[in-house]
Amino acid sequence: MLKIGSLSFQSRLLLGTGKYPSYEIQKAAVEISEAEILTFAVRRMNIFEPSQPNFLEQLDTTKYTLLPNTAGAKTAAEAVRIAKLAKASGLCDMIKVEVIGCDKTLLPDPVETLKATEELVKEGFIVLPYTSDDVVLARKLQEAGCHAVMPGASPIGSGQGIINPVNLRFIIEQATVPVIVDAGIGSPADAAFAMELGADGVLLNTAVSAAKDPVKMAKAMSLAIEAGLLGFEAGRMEKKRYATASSPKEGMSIG
Amino acid sequence: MLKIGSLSFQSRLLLGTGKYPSYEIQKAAVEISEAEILTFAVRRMNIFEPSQPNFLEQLDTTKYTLLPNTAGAKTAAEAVRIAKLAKASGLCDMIKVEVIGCDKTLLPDPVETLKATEELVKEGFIVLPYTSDDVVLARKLQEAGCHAVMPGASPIGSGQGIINPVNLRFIIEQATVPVIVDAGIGSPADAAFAMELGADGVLLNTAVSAAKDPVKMAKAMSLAIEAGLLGFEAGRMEKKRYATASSPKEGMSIG
Amino acid sequence: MLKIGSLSFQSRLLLGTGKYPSYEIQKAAVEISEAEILTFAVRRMNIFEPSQPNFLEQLDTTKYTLLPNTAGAKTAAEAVRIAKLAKASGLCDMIKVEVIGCDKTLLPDPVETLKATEELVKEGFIVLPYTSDDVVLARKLQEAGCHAVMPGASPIGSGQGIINPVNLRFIIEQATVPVIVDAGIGSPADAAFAMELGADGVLLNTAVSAAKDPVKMAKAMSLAIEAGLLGFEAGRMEKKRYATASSPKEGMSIG
Amino acid sequence: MLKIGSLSFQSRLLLGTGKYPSYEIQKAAVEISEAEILTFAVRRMNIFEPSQPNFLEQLDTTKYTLLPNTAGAKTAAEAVRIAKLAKASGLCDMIKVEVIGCDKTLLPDPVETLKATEELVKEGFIVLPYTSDDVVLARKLQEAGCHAVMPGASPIGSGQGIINPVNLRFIIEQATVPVIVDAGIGSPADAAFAMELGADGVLLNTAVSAAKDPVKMAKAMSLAIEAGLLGFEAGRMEKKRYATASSPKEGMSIG
Amino acid sequence: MKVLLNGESIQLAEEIVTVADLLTHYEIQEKVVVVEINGEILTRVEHQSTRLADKDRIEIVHFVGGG
Amino acid sequence: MKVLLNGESIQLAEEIVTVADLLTHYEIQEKVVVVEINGEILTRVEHQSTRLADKDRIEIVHFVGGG
Amino acid sequence: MKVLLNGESIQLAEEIVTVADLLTHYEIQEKVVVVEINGEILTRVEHQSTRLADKDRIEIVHFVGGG
Amino acid sequence: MKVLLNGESIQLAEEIVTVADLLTHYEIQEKVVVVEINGEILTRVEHQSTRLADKDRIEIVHFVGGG
Repeated sequence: MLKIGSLSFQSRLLLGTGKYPSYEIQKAAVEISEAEILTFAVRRMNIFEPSQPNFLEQLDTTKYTLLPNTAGAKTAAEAVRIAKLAKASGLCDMIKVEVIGCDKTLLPDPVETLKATEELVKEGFIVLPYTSDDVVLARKLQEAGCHAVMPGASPIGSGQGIINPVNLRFIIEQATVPVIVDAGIGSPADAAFAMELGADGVLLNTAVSAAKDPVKMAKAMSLAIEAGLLGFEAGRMEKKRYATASSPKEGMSIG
Repeated sequence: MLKIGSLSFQSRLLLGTGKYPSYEIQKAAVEISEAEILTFAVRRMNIFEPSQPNFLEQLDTTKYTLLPNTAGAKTAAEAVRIAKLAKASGLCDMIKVEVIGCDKTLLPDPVETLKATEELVKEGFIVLPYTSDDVVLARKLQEAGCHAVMPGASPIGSGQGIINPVNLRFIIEQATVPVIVDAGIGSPADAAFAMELGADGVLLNTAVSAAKDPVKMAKAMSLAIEAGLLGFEAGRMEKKRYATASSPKEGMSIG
Repeated sequence: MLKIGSLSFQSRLLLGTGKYPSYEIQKAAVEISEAEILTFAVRRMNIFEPSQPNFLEQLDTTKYTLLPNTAGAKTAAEAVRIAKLAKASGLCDMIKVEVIGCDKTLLPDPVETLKATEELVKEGFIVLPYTSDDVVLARKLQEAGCHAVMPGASPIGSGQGIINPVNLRFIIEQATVPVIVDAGIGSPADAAFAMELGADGVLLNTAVSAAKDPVKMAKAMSLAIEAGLLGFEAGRMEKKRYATASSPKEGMSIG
Repeated sequence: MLKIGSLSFQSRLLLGTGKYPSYEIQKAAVEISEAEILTFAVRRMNIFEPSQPNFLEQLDTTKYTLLPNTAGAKTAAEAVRIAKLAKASGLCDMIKVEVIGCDKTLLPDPVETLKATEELVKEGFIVLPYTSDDVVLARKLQEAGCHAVMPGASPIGSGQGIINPVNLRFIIEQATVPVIVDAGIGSPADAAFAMELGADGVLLNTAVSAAKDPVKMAKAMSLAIEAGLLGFEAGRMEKKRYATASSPKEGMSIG
Repeated sequence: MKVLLNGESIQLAEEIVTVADLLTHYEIQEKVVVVEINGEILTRVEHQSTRLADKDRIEIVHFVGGG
Repeated sequence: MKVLLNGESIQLAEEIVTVADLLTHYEIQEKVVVVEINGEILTRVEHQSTRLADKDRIEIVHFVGGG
Repeated sequence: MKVLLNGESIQLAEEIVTVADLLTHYEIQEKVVVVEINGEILTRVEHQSTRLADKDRIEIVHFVGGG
Repeated sequence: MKVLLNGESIQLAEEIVTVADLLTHYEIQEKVVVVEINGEILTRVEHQSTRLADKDRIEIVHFVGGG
């Protein structure tokens, strides 16, 4: 069970809703993934043109927990405003704090992320900040009262997987709230590895939406995350520098 | 479906039977793993002492395909003899050719492995040679008529995972028979990664038997292998050097 | 030429002075390394015991630039005080800002590091903050006016080398001041790699002082850093997924 | 001192002579690299066209040891013939056995390479076989009497560096003849790493000839190889999972 | 009256008095939207009661796919 | 008679005539074993018919856990 | 007088009047040290002129090996 | 006479009698080359003494840049 604030979830997979080939594919992917938390962005509505379909409308919002993000914000103030706009919808009081500090790498601004987290916690939000894998920053976010820390595995949408397992392990070792690996996951093995490191969950989007077959990849991800979680709980064998036989030495020299 | 020679299997996991804490645990692990192929070693029987229980006796051998190995052999001749002893049991005509060329690393002898493979194919065995990740050797084993090639991920029982994905990918790209990654797998992420590279199956033993909870790890491995297979079939996203947003740029500068 | 603030240096190697087996070995290592910048810590003097020798006294301080660190500080205020104590010696106006936020990992506190940097820049110091490889934080340190940024390769004294070359490259790409890779370098190859990524210098201590032969390792490091710098300037070949012959194809089928 | 057969060399760098932008650049690169052993290919001469310049003619062949390769051979027989053609020039009795088993990966054929090595040793050549990093094959080549083994770091001309340090270390640990890492080296850090693993030398070509500035890269490589050798001899620090301070703990809490 | 609606200067028809009217006019009264007027964010219940005034800066936002 | 059984020199009781007798004697007639005599590997069916002779080199092997 | 010197409460001899006297007493007048009194950091030149007072908190620090 | 020279069928001028003559004809007598005739590899000293015959298969090879 993944517990975030007062809420509990069966699934360890948090799924992004951006950039799918079609709503049909997206719906099928969301369902098969068994994700219970879906991320969204908040944007100005294009009211002057004939209304386009919107994925949210096609979703039974009673079945899913919405996790709006503050993407687009470059300062704590902008993030707080977007969070409040999202909450005013009456659909959610969770927020993914995402304050980007660099357009090329889409890496987060540690100072503004911390500021936004502090303020949103005060405002009573359930706060999940997207952060770099800076170990001390992760602890400061905890101290600020966030409900989960979400360190990146590698740059958003890069699919490079977990570049720095050492920092992730450190963050997990000292975590007092759930650690959700966010951004950079590219394949099921990446997701399984994140869970094997002891992560409580994985948030991904492009790895599914940009796969040739997003539905199949959604299934693969949900299996991989379960596999990684079980593997972590099962306690993996130690790595050894040299080999050790799995067949017995006794009675080997036959005849 | 994994097809080896004339046989077909649902499961992509081949499980070793060595070094489990107890037969009860081993039985539970084998069952939950859903493995259909189990490896065994052939050894001189200790007939002078009161008979110990033997795992094989406790197994419904009609439900599993036995894959005896030639562990203990250091030459092709020894491997061939062990293979014939195994076959004479009337329980199997599959053989895992394992001719070790170095006691410290337990890495295979390429020349003797090839020789043994050639001879056993002539003798009508279904031959699965354990080999290094030497790309050209893998092709020669195919040309010798083996029914699957089984390159190692890293030294037997080391749990170091896949050290050289480049060679494995090359072997898989030019394979005309199933490629089963054998030896060195340490965690579910390793197993998923092997399948993502396009392997047809994974053979492992210590990763399960030496886990703190072998039964749970067996389940994790079977999920991971399915996840990796689906991930491979789904076609993973491309890795990118820089980031790409998953939230849209339009309507971002609100107000 | 490495330019930091108003100063210029031939050598790209900044050498720590901690934990050498003996002063003789340390002196020889410092000399052969050709380092021009040496780091020191500021500590309460043990005046109540017969005075022990002190490495600094045995050094021709006119030949070296001293780079005291603020090790021991856990807040910006403590770091600033240590910096002022160091400067009052009249021997230096450079300071390595080191504000540790975690005793187990010795990773820096991003917020306090930034605060200390801002204040020390105002006070007229030449400021070189030791930082994590958080890309946006590195830019904020620049904006605060620091004279070089010093991201860690891996935890202090761990010798794990460069864990995250991606972030280091990002930091270097957007740097407006010299980037000196600090902490975690374990071997000459690590140091060369740092320079190949485009770093302007490398700061290391344990890799030399904890080597079996510190003097020889000091020489190795100075050669490796020069090699890496030349390699970066020379422009390395592109990595290719497949092979490309270095011998010509023409006239190959002889006779 | 690198000893191969009866010969001794100061330099640990063996340099290939293929694919340089110009002979002037190549000459400068060869000189600055301080390489003493140069590889060449043997090819049918284009006698029907006005003679083109040939790099060898411009070389003081008394100053260098020529190491012709058998590139182009796909069988032991072809390799032996090319070796004999090379030797008949009266310029060399060293030969790099190179029997390619796969055009796409240019990886060597283990069986034919071993056969060619056995025969050429009998014929009195000084034999340096290019081989995969198959550990047992390397030992068989030694047993066949080769004078150095040359395992590849990664595919020829790929510049991917050392993919499998584990196998290289195993080969080096059990080597009775010099181990020269051949093929795949892309940067000075790669070359330094090879030497840190305990290799006796490095053979490279494309890393220098395909660099933007081959002359500068040649210098970088020669420095890197010396750095790596010294680093290996100096005995590197142990890697540690956690951090260890390089500044003392005593007297830290000042005032 | 004239308002600044999602960044565009718009002349509103007389019959549009409340925020609810505005949403109905654009046929988005059924949709999940959030309205902000002059920096003040409204809850859904306030749509009916909130009257528009000349020169109001109105933002209408919604949820879109994002990661 | 005297045979070399799994590496040990053994004096067999008179009543042990066939391989089957031998397996019965050691109470392994029910187990999955393979018997090799003087380098010749026997199938199960041959156990009954194969008579032992003095100085026979006999190997009895079975399957054990392995990877 | 009584001072707190590097964390230890010390009774100073009468003849120790200035910081310079103190350094001489501990035979560190030649060494590279920095003195802080009651949170005020002194430059070298101030050692001579700075008189000590009862209850002063005195810190004497120096450079040691560090990374 | 007619020979197969580096894969091409060539009619040699009468005055070309020895291998040395052949190399001179192609102006490569000074170069580092190795000659093979009908599978027999010649040493440099044999160039002078070796006479060519009709239908000879002649290979002339040299060293080129390679890795």
